[in-house]
Amino acid sequence: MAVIQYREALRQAMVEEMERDDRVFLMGEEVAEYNGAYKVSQGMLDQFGPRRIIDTPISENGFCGIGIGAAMVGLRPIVEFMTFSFSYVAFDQLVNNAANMRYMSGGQFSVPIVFRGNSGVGGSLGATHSHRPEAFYAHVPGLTVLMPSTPADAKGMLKAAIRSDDPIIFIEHENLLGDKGEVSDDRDFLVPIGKASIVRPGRDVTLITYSRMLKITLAAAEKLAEEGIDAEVIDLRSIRPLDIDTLVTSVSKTHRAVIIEEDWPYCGIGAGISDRIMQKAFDELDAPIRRVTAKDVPVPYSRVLEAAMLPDVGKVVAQVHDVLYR
Amino acid sequence: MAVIQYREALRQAMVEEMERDDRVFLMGEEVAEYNGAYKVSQGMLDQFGPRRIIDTPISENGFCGIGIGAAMVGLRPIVEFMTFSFSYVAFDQLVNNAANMRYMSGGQFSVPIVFRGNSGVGGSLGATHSHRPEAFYAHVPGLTVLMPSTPADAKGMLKAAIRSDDPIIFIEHENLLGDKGEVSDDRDFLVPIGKASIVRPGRDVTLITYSRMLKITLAAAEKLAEEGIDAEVIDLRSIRPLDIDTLVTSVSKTHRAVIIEEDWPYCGIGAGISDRIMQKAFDELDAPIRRVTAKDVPVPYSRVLEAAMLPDVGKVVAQVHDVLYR
Amino acid sequence: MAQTTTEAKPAVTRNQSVGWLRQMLLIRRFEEQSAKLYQQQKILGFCHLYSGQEAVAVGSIGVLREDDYVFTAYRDHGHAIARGMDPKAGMAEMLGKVSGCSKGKGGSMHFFDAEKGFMGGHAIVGSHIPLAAGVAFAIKYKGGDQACLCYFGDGAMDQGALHEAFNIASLWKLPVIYIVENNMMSMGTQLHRHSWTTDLTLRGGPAYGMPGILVDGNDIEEMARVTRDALRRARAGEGPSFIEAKTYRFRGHSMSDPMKYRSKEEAEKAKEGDPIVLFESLLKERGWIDEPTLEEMHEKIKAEVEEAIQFAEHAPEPPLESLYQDITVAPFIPQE
Amino acid sequence: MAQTTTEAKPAVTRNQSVGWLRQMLLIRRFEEQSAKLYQQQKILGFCHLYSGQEAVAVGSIGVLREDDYVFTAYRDHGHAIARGMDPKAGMAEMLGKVSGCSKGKGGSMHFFDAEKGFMGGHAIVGSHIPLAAGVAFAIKYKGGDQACLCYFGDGAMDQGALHEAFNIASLWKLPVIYIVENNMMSMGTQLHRHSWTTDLTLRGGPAYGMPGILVDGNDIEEMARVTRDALRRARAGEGPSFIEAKTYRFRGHSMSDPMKYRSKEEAEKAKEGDPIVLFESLLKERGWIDEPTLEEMHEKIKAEVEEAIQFAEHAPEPPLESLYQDITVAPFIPQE
Ligand SMILES: Cc1ncc(C[n+]2csc(CCOP(=O)(O)OP(=O)(O)O)c2C)c(N)n1
Ligand SMILES: Cc1ncc(C[n+]2csc(CCOP(=O)(O)OP(=O)(O)O)c2C)c(N)n1
Ligand SMILES: [Mg+2]
Ligand SMILES: [Mg+2]
Repeated sequence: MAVIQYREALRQAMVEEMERDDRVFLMGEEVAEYNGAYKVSQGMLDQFGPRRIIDTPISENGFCGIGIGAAMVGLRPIVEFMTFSFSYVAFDQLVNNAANMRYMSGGQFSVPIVFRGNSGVGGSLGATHSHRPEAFYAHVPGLTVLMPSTPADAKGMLKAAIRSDDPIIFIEHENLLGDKGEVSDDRDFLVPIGKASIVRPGRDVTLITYSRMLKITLAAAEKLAEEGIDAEVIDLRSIRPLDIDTLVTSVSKTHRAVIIEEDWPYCGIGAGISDRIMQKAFDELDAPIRRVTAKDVPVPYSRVLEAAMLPDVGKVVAQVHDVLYR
Repeated sequence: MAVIQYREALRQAMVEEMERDDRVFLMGEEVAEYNGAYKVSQGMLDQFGPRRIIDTPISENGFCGIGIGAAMVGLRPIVEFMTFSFSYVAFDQLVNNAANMRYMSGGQFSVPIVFRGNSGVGGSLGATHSHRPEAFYAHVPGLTVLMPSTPADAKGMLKAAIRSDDPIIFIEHENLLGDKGEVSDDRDFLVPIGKASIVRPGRDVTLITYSRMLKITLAAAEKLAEEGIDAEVIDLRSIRPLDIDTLVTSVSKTHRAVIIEEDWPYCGIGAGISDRIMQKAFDELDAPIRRVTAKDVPVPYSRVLEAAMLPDVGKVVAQVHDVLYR
Repeated sequence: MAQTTTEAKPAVTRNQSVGWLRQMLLIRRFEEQSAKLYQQQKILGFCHLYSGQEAVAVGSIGVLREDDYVFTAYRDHGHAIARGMDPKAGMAEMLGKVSGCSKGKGGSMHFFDAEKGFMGGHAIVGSHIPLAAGVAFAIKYKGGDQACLCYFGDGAMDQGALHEAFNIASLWKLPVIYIVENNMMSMGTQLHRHSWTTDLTLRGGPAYGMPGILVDGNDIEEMARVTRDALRRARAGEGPSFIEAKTYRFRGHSMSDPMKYRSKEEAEKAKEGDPIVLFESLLKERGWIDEPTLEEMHEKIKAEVEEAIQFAEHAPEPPLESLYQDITVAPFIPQE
Repeated sequence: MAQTTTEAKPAVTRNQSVGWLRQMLLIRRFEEQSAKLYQQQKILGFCHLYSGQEAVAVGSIGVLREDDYVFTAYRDHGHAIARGMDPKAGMAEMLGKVSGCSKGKGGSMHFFDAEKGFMGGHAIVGSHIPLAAGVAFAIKYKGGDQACLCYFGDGAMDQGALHEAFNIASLWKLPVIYIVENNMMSMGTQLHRHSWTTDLTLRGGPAYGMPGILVDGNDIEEMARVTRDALRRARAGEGPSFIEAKTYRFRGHSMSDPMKYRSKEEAEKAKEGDPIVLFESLLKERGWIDEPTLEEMHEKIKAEVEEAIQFAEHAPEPPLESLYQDITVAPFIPQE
């Protein structure tokens, strides 16, 4: 165990898997000589050389397709998006080719690939550079969507993703890269895909969240504790597949839930989760499942507007009060 | 009033608006000399000439951007996707440029454009050609998403869309194009954006649907009537903005709802709607809101598999029974 | 500027030639019968026939090694058969049967045959062009000397994906051979209405630092010759090549295209360039085949396609549980 | 092959020249002060400075008419100022204030000025290239004789959007002028590592049936001359042009780039090509400006930028209700 940054955890995951398996390589804009736009691949070119750490032109559609093609014949590419906002110019490759290849070929070709990079409202980056793409990709059968919120999960989940035989959308968060935490040194430390984590057990209300919003949610739980409200906090980690069992178990105990996310409200992840809980545990609910989301507006540049757009502790507490009818 | 096809209703809407306003033009693959891949623009080249009915290369990203640019300086383009599945290669233009231009420019530029074309599971077209993109576009503030299910709405909604000053995603359905119905001849016949239609009033349960699934839903309502169950059928028509008031009013009467859609289940439209009803009318619900969706799998070619994947009358009836606890 | 093809014909053995003729005939017959099955609504969805373009696929795939790879677009029956796919598997696929080459999940536009290195028909225009560069990347990464052939239509020249892939393929010297089958039509749009120039080598060759080779796609031996040159380049690590094969599709864009945009005269004239007729004459001229052998060949092919149809008709539908199979390698958990 | 630029210098009046120098100096100063404000965390997000490239924007925008249009990418301050944007509005935008040119919603990467035909800075690489063709389309549709100028970096050559737009612009003969500002770097990637060739006119000119004009982007009069030629073409209905302007960015890609990939020597050497120094010398040589006038100009510009900063610092934050404003023209109904 060592205390390392989220960024370093990602790097370790890639390095360890690349040491283990020559079929794994990293490709993307500025990943090699620049050591990564966000320094996630720091030093990897030095260690593995230009055969396996590959700078690409700004051709997301092109190099995602190249990654998929390479995966079809047995390589295991890691494709970095400088940020996931840029995946929209490669949307066709992800949603059509990565997701469908195995099905359309009747199981003859699989696509063991990891698309990774940060996303989210990173701080005054404006409407085109602040996308939260999780709902888009989670909508699509064939894709697996993972979003770690801690350094330990960043490492264990990325290692699991690289070892997976399926296309994985692995979404980091710009504002988590510098976070520190304890991370296992075990080279076989894997966090299983599809398992949520109960970060804080509690009795009164279930708070469901993922990625950066875990921090706000935990802060809200502290605040609520001061009021004597005992919140259970669940970090989804895996967005698709969703660990519905863990959610249903929790809600069956607390009978109340609030979902906290950085994404837009309509037709997003939170709605998807809320619906699935309702399907399985309607009778357990003593109140509607409330949500704290980003406002339904494009992401503004201004820091005051951006802050107003995002969830915060106050908004979480208010919704918890609401489901507790306080 | 005349009885015409859905296809012809679309054509009339475009023709009338083009006669009214020289700034309106139609652009897309095969819209001109071929008279439309699905014959929606039949005869329009003859009437308006090549200045206004424009065949494009297979460059969706390119010509969508061209449409948006033209709209920024006052034209009012109608851009046809041969099918909306092909919009994914132009995803960036729709989600970044069309949706955000007005916001990012602080209101200086608006984008009065209609992106239209059919979508959906058209019949053994396979995974890449059967997309139902509504959840993706409805997720994005700045876009308006319309999906008519009848010839009358096809005409009235498309005319309203063309007259709108905002970017509109206007999604037709391949399997509705040949449907016939009464359609107004009034050149100012407009169906307002954002209003659902109560297609069949009823007391016992609210069935919420849109586009092609209206037919299956109505057939299910007939079947249920035979059993003495009086279903209210609501055709959303407008996916974004959602006519939440009409939904809440209905659910407050029936206390039960089933949502029927052709899209995938997770994080899609149905989940989005279900969540919004829960937010507004949880206490009115006597049962969980059930959903009938396409199965969570890529769309297969085989007709038997495709049929098994899609909603049908039996599946709707079963869910209604469930919410009525029968 | 395009390199013109002035060299003497390459030596193609008699055996190989007769085999190629056989393949072209098989493809033609397969397509004709597919058209009938489509009219009977046994084949569904979109179905694009290859009739008229056979020499492109057969002549180029004909010079590949077994361990090379082939990608193409949705007009894929010809390439699959040229690569050795069993017509039974192809026909069963179109009838949506579980015995089909993609278990009934792909259909006409999505033939796959992993064993033969046939990497699929792909239905989003341009979308497979980066995939082919990806396979070529993997070849190089693994240190192999295979090549990857990738076919597409003139319409695909207008998709950005192609240009992104071309720049990277050239920059990284990938062993990929891009063959545009220029049938002068993108669905109903004539070449001069969708491309600023009718000389596609200007757009795809030197503009990407690749040889831009113009070839008569109806001349199967020329197809073989230019592909061999490109293969040599690829295997020697000299990078990608771009081949423009001029050809003509005899039928509509897909089965639902009435071809109103084409005059009878144009269609008649095109038949004069029928690659099968041309090659038959050539082989007869050379004394490599005679009329009785040819007739026997036609009969055998008829029987082979008929057998494929019978096989397909009697093959079972995919079982309903297969709906949820082959989505992911890991156990698939539906989010329902 | 690139056309080389051998003609005699065009006549530029003394007044115009002095105005251009003033604009270049204003941009340089604006950028330098922006860097400081960024370090003070008053400017946030991504901020890309134009220092070193000023002659490209000023020389080409300098020959436009008022009713022409201009698009550029995220490195947009220079183009906006060259097009006449008030530095106050630009600075206020970067400070996120409601008085900014985009009401504080766009930031550094998204300057807009509708009145000046400044169609925006655009932050997704390549994404604005079709938009510019769209404006050119509208010009033609309406029967006007304006032109649309569109700037982008060498890295944008690798985005498919560019190629789709180029083919259509050429096919439809749209009055658009594409100017690639080749600063030899796509973020930290040198040109030869992201483009198969370092001669971009091979990729963007004749390959699309456009003149491919290579020009020294640090020579403002040359920039003006080649842009004038392209404008003439555009206004005469002869279609688009492609100009490769070779230049150099003095600073990092964005404010967060430490430029480790660059040697001190390289940077020093580049300063020799500083377009402002070059133009100052030229004007002095011609006797069009003298040292005292120049000093006065520098002082005035300092004051102007200082005034812009003061204005921006004191301008109000956007009101919270503006979060929901300017999303749609129709009343916006949040789906919450
Ligand atoms: C991105 C995309 N846009 C549109 C289509 C519809 N479409 C299928 S084939 C085709 C024409 C393609 O012509 P070409 O590339 O010349 O190939 P050919 O059919 O002549 O073999 C079109 C427009 C598609 N499949 N994908
Ligand atoms: C589609 C997309 N991919 C990646 C980025 C991140 N990015 C912003 S600028 C840039 C480099 C662009 O270089 P160039 O086009 O040469 O312009 P310059 O910065 O030199 O002016 C990159 C990779 C982006 N904004 N959009
Ligand atoms: Mg063609
Ligand atoms: Mg550059």
